[in-house]
Amino acid sequence: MNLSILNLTRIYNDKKVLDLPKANIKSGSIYSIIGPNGAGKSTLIRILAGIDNASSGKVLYNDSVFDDDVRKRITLLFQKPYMMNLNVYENIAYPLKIRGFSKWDIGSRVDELLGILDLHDIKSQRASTLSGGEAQKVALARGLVFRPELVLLDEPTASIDPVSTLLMEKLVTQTNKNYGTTFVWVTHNISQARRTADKVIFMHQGKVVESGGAEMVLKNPTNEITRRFVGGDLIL
Amino acid sequence: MNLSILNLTRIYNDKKVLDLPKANIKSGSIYSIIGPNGAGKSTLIRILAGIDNASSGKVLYNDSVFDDDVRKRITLLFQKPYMMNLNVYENIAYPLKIRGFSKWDIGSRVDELLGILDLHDIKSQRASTLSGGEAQKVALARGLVFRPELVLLDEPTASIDPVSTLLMEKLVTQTNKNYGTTFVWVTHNISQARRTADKVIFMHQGKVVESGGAEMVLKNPTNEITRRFVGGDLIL
Amino acid sequence: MEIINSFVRAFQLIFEFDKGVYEIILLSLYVSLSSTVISTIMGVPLGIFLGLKDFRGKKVLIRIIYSLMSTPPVIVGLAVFLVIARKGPLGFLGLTYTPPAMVIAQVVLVTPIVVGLVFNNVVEKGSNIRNMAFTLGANKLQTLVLLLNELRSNILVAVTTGYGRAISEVGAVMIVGGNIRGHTRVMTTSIAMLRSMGDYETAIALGLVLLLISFIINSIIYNYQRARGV
Amino acid sequence: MEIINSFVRAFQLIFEFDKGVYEIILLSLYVSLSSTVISTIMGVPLGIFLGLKDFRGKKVLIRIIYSLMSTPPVIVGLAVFLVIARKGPLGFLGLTYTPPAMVIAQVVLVTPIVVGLVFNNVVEKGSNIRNMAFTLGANKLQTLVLLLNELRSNILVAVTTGYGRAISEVGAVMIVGGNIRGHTRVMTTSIAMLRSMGDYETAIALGLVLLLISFIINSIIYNYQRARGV
Amino acid sequence: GTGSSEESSIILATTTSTENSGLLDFLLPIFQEDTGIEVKVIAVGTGQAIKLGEDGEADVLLAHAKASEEAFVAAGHGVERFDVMYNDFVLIGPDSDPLNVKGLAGNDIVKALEIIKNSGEGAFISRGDESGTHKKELELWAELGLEPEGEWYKSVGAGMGETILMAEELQGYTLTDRATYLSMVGNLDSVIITEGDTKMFNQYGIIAVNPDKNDKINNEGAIKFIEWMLSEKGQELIKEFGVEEFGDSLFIPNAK
Ligand SMILES: Nc1ncnc2c1ncn2[C@@H]1O[C@H](COP(=O)(O)OP(=O)(O)OP(=O)(O)O)[C@@H](O)[C@H]1O
Ligand SMILES: Nc1ncnc2c1ncn2[C@@H]1O[C@H](COP(=O)(O)OP(=O)(O)OP(=O)(O)O)[C@@H](O)[C@H]1O
Ligand SMILES: [Mg+2]
Ligand SMILES: [Mg+2]
Repeated sequence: MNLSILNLTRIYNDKKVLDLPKANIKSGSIYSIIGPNGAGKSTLIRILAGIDNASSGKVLYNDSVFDDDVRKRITLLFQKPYMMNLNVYENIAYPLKIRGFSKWDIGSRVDELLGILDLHDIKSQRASTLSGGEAQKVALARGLVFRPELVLLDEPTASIDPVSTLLMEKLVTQTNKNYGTTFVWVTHNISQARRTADKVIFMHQGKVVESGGAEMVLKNPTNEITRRFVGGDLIL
Repeated sequence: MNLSILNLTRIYNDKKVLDLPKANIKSGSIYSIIGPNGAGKSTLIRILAGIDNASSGKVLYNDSVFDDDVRKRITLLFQKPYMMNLNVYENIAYPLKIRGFSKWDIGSRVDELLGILDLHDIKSQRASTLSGGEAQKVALARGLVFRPELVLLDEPTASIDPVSTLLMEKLVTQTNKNYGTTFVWVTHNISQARRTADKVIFMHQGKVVESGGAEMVLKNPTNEITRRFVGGDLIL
Repeated sequence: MEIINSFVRAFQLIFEFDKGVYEIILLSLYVSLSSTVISTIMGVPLGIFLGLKDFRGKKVLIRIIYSLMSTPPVIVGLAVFLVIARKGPLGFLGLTYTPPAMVIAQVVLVTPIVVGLVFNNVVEKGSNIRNMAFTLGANKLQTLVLLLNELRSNILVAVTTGYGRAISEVGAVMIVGGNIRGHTRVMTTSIAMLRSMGDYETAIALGLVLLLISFIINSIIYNYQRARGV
Repeated sequence: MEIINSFVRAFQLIFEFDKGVYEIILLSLYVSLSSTVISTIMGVPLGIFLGLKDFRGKKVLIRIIYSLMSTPPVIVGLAVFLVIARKGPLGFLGLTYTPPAMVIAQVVLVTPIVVGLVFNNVVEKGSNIRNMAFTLGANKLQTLVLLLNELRSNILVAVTTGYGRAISEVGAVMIVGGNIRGHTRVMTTSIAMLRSMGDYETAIALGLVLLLISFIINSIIYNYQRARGV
Repeated sequence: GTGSSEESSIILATTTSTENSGLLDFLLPIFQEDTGIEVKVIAVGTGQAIKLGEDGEADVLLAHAKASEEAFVAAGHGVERFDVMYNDFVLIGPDSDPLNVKGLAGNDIVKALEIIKNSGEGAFISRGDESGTHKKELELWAELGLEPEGEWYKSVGAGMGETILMAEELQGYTLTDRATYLSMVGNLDSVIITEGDTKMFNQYGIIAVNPDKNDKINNEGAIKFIEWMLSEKGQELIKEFGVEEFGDSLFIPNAK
């Protein structure tokens, strides 16, 4: 799904936390959004997902404004995912259930994801009792299970162990390859951006200070602030 | 503060999520606890902090059992920190306020931490409106401000940008050096463990599968599972 | 002593199978449960709506609802009576001194309580749930169903509080129902009548029966709720 | 029409400066606010305690409290009356038909409501707050203060609901207070009396005055609350 | 006119004394057997009973405030007023009779009230609700030429039963109709202090509500009820009521 962002701003009290004159997201690519805490990354993708309102400006989705049809083809993984008071399996099955999938289809899709993310052991556990990382994995599975065209990810691997992180990255790149899904992925992990992203957007104080091909931005940042971030000693 | 752990277990429903026959934490050191999601890391440090009950076994703090005196010299930073419905400054000042520090002392200590963690800009912002990473920084400042002897950290930099991560690591190692504070730090970031830890404890399925000097565990893991985790291609 | 006698008397009342008493108990349950169900059907969605939507005048509306939680039953009874009275606007329906009239009055009394309490919980937790449903593609109805499910323990408390008000109030049902023996006499109006006749013992006994019923209903609800794993 | 007349009459009542009416309004406020304050002081800590501690028999206790939320005011009035009556155990205090007796009865009525509603909120959010306070070194009292602060909007709703019950109930104050002119006559007992005298207009007018007062009190509380940034 | 569904029932607005004494429980089943008409009783204060009649919410009134009832008929709210029966008022008070009213006043009710007023330590509990009983009490004070006011005079705005209970609790005196007093006597320590004064005559009247008020009024049923109450059988039954339990009639029939 192509996105074009025009003059988008978000103001809290008197503080402009988001200010994007123009930006585009191209269908079928994986974007990494990086930048310091409080840069406005979560704010941006919440607006893109339609759950927060911009103070001004607009976003076009394949040339159409946000509507119910657009909404059903998008998903967002929250920084703190909400788990329904159901078990893990039912949480992941939910988007399919509300779309009227058959029990059999639901079963095969959910089982596939449980396998990929190594969640089979906890599939009957009540989701509210999951450990931090387990919950994030379940949220990813729940977001991908209905094969949305655009997936917005807010630090989905923040509490994930290294082995599972690789599993999740693989799931994302595979999904992108197999279904042409567009990903916009907020991360603080520069190596992760390197491993997964086609394009990188660097944000600072509500603005995009640098963007372009991943290679270019991460290897040869033109901007001073970006350099401090992706510079050698900061590849944590 | 020295800790000795004896026959500690925690059972949920019928699942033993923690099972530690014997373990020790030596005063003045920084420990990293690493291991896969669901290994029982959070469970362990919650029990050490006294906010969760073990199913069996005991923990001694400098040879004394957990009591109110011990409690006041310990703190725990939660994986999802709770922010009081106050502003950032007041959140950080709280532990000093309840200890009866003077306004002046509170001011100087809080200001120092705001400076180190680069939080001055948001010190009057209501803490419930902070971004994910900002909240974790504030929680760290709030935990350290009263100079506890033992600090238990549950993935404190999970949502922190690389620059701030280094600031926080520095704050921890400095605090350890200046005040002899003991740290037990849960992290999924192997490089972080490498940078900060004196000792590493590797957990898996509720058990300690390997522990010892950081160098040793991270460079030459004896155990197969540990090797998979800290092996070259997994230093993310 | 009077209290102990009353306990004895309460058990006698229950086991005596006095047809009159049973009728009164059943009518009480019928009226309060009906009104609670209707208030729930109207009040829960309204409380959810108010908790999630922003619009002009919302603040005033919320305060009015909170104020309505303090309406004396007598006033509600009187207002409803004036509307359904023979010469009132709905007089042609002939509702005065009938159980439906009592249900209507209690609905007016209980709905603000349900709305107010549900509203408060939705403000706190509703937006997380709504946002999740929104991003997973749920439509309005599916979102509502999800909210009902996720907030069910809060909703249950709101409804229990409303039911508590309905089963225990006497002012409204007395006015619109008239405490007619065999027709509109319920437990609270009986209690009030017995009390005013100085028959404290039977009054308290009936009160205890009422509490016992509430306890049983609460236990059933909470067991059901726990069975669903909350 | 009757309703419109009542509105007019309500404003007359307020601006007429009829001393009798003012006394009644003031006594109503005095009794309901006193009992709400006392119920808050007793009920909020109890609700918090129940929400945080686990002990044997807790589940039954909770259900009893929820059931007590449905106690008819008449029964509460009667029970209190039997205790403070001339021949009752506390008869020597001479409390019958005095404002303190009315306060006592309303405390019995309102406390379970406050406890029940606070309990439910603490179960949900209390342990996070308690754990934070615990790990930051707060003692018991400091933890309580913090919980009160953090949960204040929930507590406020609980207290408002309790106050709504107190100011609007008539059964309990009628029995223990006796509606004695110039001594224990409050708004609800006046309303009931006016109603039984067929003076619907003044009854409704007084009811409107009561609602107006509730609205003002709610507005003050919620403005204060918003001023503190909730 | 009457709707066919309403034909079998009428609404009777009456004072609490007729219901609480058990009289209506005794009479109405027999009436229903005789005529097939069910009587739904709304037992309220006299003021509200009359108001219900004025508003056409009831079909027939049975009350004991003759002046108000006559005014009701004169204003066209009712068709005609008939005397049905009477009982009498009594002054009750604590068993110990601390003011020795009984000894000093005999059966002179006015003197009894004067003693209570002048004692300075007694208490008089007034219903204060403009009921028939309250109006009777005010008539008696008027005869003494004084306005009852002060600490000793407690106007409680309540029904008869509640007022009696308050008098009992406060060890005070109050005026009540005999039927209500007798129906509660098992739960009371208070005793009759003054009775038998001709001024304490308590006449009950019955009135059909004017059927022109609205088309729901069941005038036919109301008339049948009135006729039955005034009939020889009705009057005989009224006389019979209470004899078994209290040894004497609670109400004396006196239809003309
Ligand atoms: N309700 C609010 N009121 C005031 N400021 C707010 C509010 N919500 C967010 N902010 C501020 O807006 C800025 C952007 O927040 P946002 O959550 O988008 O940051 P982020 O880039 O996602 O940071 P992080 O990496 O820490 O998650 C932050 O400085 C935050 O404090
Ligand atoms: N209330 C509960 N009921 C059942 N299982 C539970 C409960 N709480 C925790 N668990 C399980 O206990 C295990 C250990 O959880 P814990 O939170 O300690 O893991 P962790 O090592 O901190 O994981 P992470 O790295 O994801 O934070 C997990 O598998 C979790 O699902
Ligand atoms: Mg963010
Ligand atoms: Mg954890």
